[in-house]
Amino acid sequence: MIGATSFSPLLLAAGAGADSFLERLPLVIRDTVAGVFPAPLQWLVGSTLSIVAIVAIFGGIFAGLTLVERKMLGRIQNRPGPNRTGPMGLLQPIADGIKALTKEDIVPRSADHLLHYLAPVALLAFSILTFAVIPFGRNLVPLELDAAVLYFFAAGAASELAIFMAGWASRNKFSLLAAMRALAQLISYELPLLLSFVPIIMLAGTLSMTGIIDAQAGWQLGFIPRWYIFTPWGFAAFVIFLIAALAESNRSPFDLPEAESELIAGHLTEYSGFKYALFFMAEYFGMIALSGMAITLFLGGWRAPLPFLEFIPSYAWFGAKLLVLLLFFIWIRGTFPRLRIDQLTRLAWKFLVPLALVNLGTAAFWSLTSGWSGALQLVRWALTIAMVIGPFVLLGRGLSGTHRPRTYRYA
Amino acid sequence: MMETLEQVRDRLLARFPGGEVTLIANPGPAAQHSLALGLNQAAAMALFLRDDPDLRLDYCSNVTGVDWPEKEIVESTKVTVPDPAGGPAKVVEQKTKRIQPGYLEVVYHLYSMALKHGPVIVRLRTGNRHDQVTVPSFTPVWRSCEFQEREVFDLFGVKFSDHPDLRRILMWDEFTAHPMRKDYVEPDDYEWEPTPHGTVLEKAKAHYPATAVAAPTAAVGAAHHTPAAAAVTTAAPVVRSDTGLETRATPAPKEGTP
Amino acid sequence: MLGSGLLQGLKVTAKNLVGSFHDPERLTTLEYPEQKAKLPENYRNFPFLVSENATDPMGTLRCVGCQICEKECPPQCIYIEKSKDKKPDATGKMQVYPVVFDIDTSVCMSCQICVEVCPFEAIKMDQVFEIATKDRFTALLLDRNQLAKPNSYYHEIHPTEAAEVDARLLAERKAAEEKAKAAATPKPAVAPTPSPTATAPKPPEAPAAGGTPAP
Amino acid sequence: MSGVEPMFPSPSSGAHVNAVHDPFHGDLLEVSMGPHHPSTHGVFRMMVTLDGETIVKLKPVFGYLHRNHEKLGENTSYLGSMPYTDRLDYLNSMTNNWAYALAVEKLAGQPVPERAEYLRVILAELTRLLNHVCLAGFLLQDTGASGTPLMYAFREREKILDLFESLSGSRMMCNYQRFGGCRVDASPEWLAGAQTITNNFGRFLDEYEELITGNEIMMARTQGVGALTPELAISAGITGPMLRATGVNYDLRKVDAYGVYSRFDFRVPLGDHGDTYDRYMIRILEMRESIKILQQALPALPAGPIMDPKAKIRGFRPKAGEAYGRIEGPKGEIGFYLISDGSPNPYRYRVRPPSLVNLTVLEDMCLGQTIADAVIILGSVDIVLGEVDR
Repeated sequence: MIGATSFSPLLLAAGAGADSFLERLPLVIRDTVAGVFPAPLQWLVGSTLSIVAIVAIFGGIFAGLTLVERKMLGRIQNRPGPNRTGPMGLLQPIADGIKALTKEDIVPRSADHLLHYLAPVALLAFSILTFAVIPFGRNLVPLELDAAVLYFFAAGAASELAIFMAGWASRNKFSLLAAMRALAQLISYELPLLLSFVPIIMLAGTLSMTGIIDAQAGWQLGFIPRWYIFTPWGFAAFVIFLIAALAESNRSPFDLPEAESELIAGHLTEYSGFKYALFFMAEYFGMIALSGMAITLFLGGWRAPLPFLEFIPSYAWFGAKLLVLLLFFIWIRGTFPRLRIDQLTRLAWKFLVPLALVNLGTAAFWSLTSGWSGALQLVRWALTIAMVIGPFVLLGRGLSGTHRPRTYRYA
Repeated sequence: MMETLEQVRDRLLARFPGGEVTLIANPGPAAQHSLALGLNQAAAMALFLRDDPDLRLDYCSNVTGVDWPEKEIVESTKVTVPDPAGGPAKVVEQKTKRIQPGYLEVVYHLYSMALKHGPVIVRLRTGNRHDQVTVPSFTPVWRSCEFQEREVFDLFGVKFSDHPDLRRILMWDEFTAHPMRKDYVEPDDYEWEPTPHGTVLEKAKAHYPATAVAAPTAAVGAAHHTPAAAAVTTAAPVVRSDTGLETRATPAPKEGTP
Repeated sequence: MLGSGLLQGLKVTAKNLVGSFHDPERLTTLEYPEQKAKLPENYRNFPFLVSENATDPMGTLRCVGCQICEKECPPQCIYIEKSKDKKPDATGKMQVYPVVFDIDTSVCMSCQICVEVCPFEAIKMDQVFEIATKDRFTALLLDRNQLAKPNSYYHEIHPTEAAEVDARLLAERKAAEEKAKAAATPKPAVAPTPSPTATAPKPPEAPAAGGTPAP
Repeated sequence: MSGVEPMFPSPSSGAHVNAVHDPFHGDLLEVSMGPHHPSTHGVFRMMVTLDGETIVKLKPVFGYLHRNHEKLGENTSYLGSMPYTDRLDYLNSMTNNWAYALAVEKLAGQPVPERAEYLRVILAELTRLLNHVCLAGFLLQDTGASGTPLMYAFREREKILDLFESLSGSRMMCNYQRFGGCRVDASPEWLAGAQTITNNFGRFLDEYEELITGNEIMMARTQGVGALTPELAISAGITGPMLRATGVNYDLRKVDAYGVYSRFDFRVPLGDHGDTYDRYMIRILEMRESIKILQQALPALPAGPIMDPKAKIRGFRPKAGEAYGRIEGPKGEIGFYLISDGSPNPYRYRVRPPSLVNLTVLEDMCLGQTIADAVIILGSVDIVLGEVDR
């Protein structure tokens, strides 16, 4: 029932290669398998297949990502990383999984057992929910919603609740502090995250993911894609989004809830074994989902970066962009120290939120001047760039305050 | 350059008429002589040493205790008994053949960061080692004494009046003895290990009478203590004790040995 | 501008990430069990007893059971019982020998003080470090059979030092022989037997000469 | 009894903290950080009372690594204590050895040959590099930099440890200095290796600083955090880089000019704020000065013996007397106070631990800061528990 026909608008909008066999392969497989079953069950089988595919593929990506992260961090830190399990350490995730499964599951006697049990499950569930609306490829949207963007952030925000559950239920002071931090972080960063892509919704005129990707179709000057990141305001919004996404997914340098040098392991302190692994998995799923969102909103979704590369299937492009973003996250993790909680919230409220608001105006200006051409086009670019950089410098000065490199005297 | 210790003593005596200040000579090559302050005005004297513009001993580097028990005093009077004349040290050695009561001593090494001189060594002595062990604390004068005086209290049992936070610092709060005293006897706790040393073996026998570890200990001990049994070590009796400790007289081959 | 320091940091880590693939300075680890670092000659681990030859280690131990190392050992990990009788050593001289010589390597802290105080060059530091065992009791208590290693092994692990020691011992022996000869010529009846105790003479440079000579 | 008004009273000492009991604030939270906390640098424990995340009381708890080092020193010979000093501050065994050797040499009036003095300076400055580079790494680790600066620091540290190993036979427990000289002489190859490391170290520091010193997060985390006034620092006996970060010019290498330090041209960097950033930067700058000293000392190493010919290894019995010897260790003034009664063992053997004394002001620095700051303030104090607890 949910066949290729339901995506026909998409197919029409697609360019060359849209009908290629590789592009349609996932759908063909699904329809073939579903076709075996009687017609009334086909929708159920089709959906189940989608769910299984998502969980399997992203579970695999998670497993690979843990290895890639450890390898890349290792390389950044001048060491080879895990390389003992299997060739080049490729079996390390399996070993980790077995270890997590076989470890003793310790629950503090005074913990709230139900919540303590539910927290990792809920966290994982919420983060898997967000995958439902991300367009992984030209025809690969698990759930086509008109307000997909809203759904995504609603589901994503719920994950912080699970962290609070974990912190509260553990009945550990460090966990509790982590839970409070998680809440503060959620409230602070939800706002810049949402504000950063409001301009896109404004310009695209839709809350639908496919609609936003469609709005980024086409080429400037014949080869530069019309992705939002290639506009001054879009770039600024992308940076804000990335920073907020790092904070939302509790990644370094915003990994305050589990700041290991202060709070031991934060909300994870009292978790062990597979529950711990579930938290780990949920964190990575959240990171992958937010990266997917960033790709959809700013990087043209599954679209190819150059016209002649369109023969490569769309989901491959999505995967490539996802990989680049994830590697960037790891790179950041390998470089930056962690912020303090008050600095974290200050960064959100005094820097990112105003910047996002200004950016809204910049995007509006961009939208209003879309008719300008020739020399006016240059003026348009210059003005928008100034509208991005000016507030950044001014707000940045306020944010850094008295912090600057010092000179020292000698006796 | 800093004034000599004699001058410091004289100025202290002039400034504090009722006070006691004794110059204690150090016979060793280091020649770091010291001042013993009477306890009644010691804190005020310390304040004077800190604030006097010529001395300005604003930095108390080292605080430590020394235990001088009754018996040892005869041998060690060379170091500690004051030379009244302040003359060369040789004279002192011959005169100090008398038995003194034991006492505890707190030694402070003072320096001046402002004038970059030092050390001036100040000693406080308790009346005895049991009940008169209170000396004034110098923590109000130099904050650096805070932890070090706590340590002296902990390890030597010197009590410091006016110390803001006089608790044990290194040993646990329930500990009662003072381990750095010369007459401290270590507690008789013992964990079995296969060392051949006689003292440890004696302890082992006391702690594991007859059964348990006595068997392997005896095996090791017998092998080592009777020459006739020396050959036994090269044989390989496996001794299994009741505690489950299994010992082999021939240890496992060392891996990696060429 | 805000963020320039962050970008600089990213640049450095990127440089290291790329460099770790081609620059040996940026990937300094060794794959331990397969690759082994070359131990420096001075490396020390636990002591061993030098015997003159490998075929009869117990008969040719240099140790005369003088117990100096036992006294000087800071953690008291050496236990020695010396013999009541005398046995000819490698040079044929009658010497007291250790009946029991144990080192508890679970207590030993590899400080080398026993080597420095030994007047007979009888105890030296080994370089074997892969000595993990499953038995923390007796397997770590080494007796003299396990401790004895031939002089050739000593030459293998500390070549420079061993050569010096051999030269010194040879010179000492020669001097002793000549002295004995000189003493024997006028008065053959009284042969001086050097006491094998702590008062035995030792060349003054011996304690300091743990390693290579001054350039 | 004395009635002396303390100039710098110990904050919240003994008394319990006045809790704010209104519905908004709620109760205070007492957290035991340590002894198994990941960033208390060993088995150190801080009893922290928090109002939200703000510290209102912090009491350090010591002794988890206490082994009564001083009693051991009284029960073993003078030489036997030397390997134990390695284990005080196990990062800096060379300087510990030197401080102890210096104190014993003072006690016995033992001269040291010139080559040994130069070797001591070289090894002490290498140790300073090693310690400071570790500190820079650990401090960044405490701020949450996921190991990268620490690994770079360790990469360089390993090179210096290799040098120590090839000279003394052990990487960390060097047991190298002796009363009246050093144990092993340095070969020309060793000196060449030391020269190479010295030459390359500046480049490493440049890269390290590029990575982290200008980093905005690092500056935000450390500047203005845990500030210490020079007056309090002096009164509390703070020494080493932590003291100089407050602007007090007191470096024993200049003040006492022990060894042959007076022959080298180097400067003492001073901070103006006394905060964590200054403490970090002073150490970076001190490393650059150490490189300068090494560049002067390595080529100038004179030939000659490394042990005084009259020095005794066995049967060392100094005359009765006492001596306090101190040097500028990487963490501050490390001193040894010895009383001899003429026997082979010291009558009293005392270590003046810089780490412990520097911790005196931990609470002063942490009050009003957050729990995240406490960790990096502790990191910037640079403690090693082997020395704090002894």
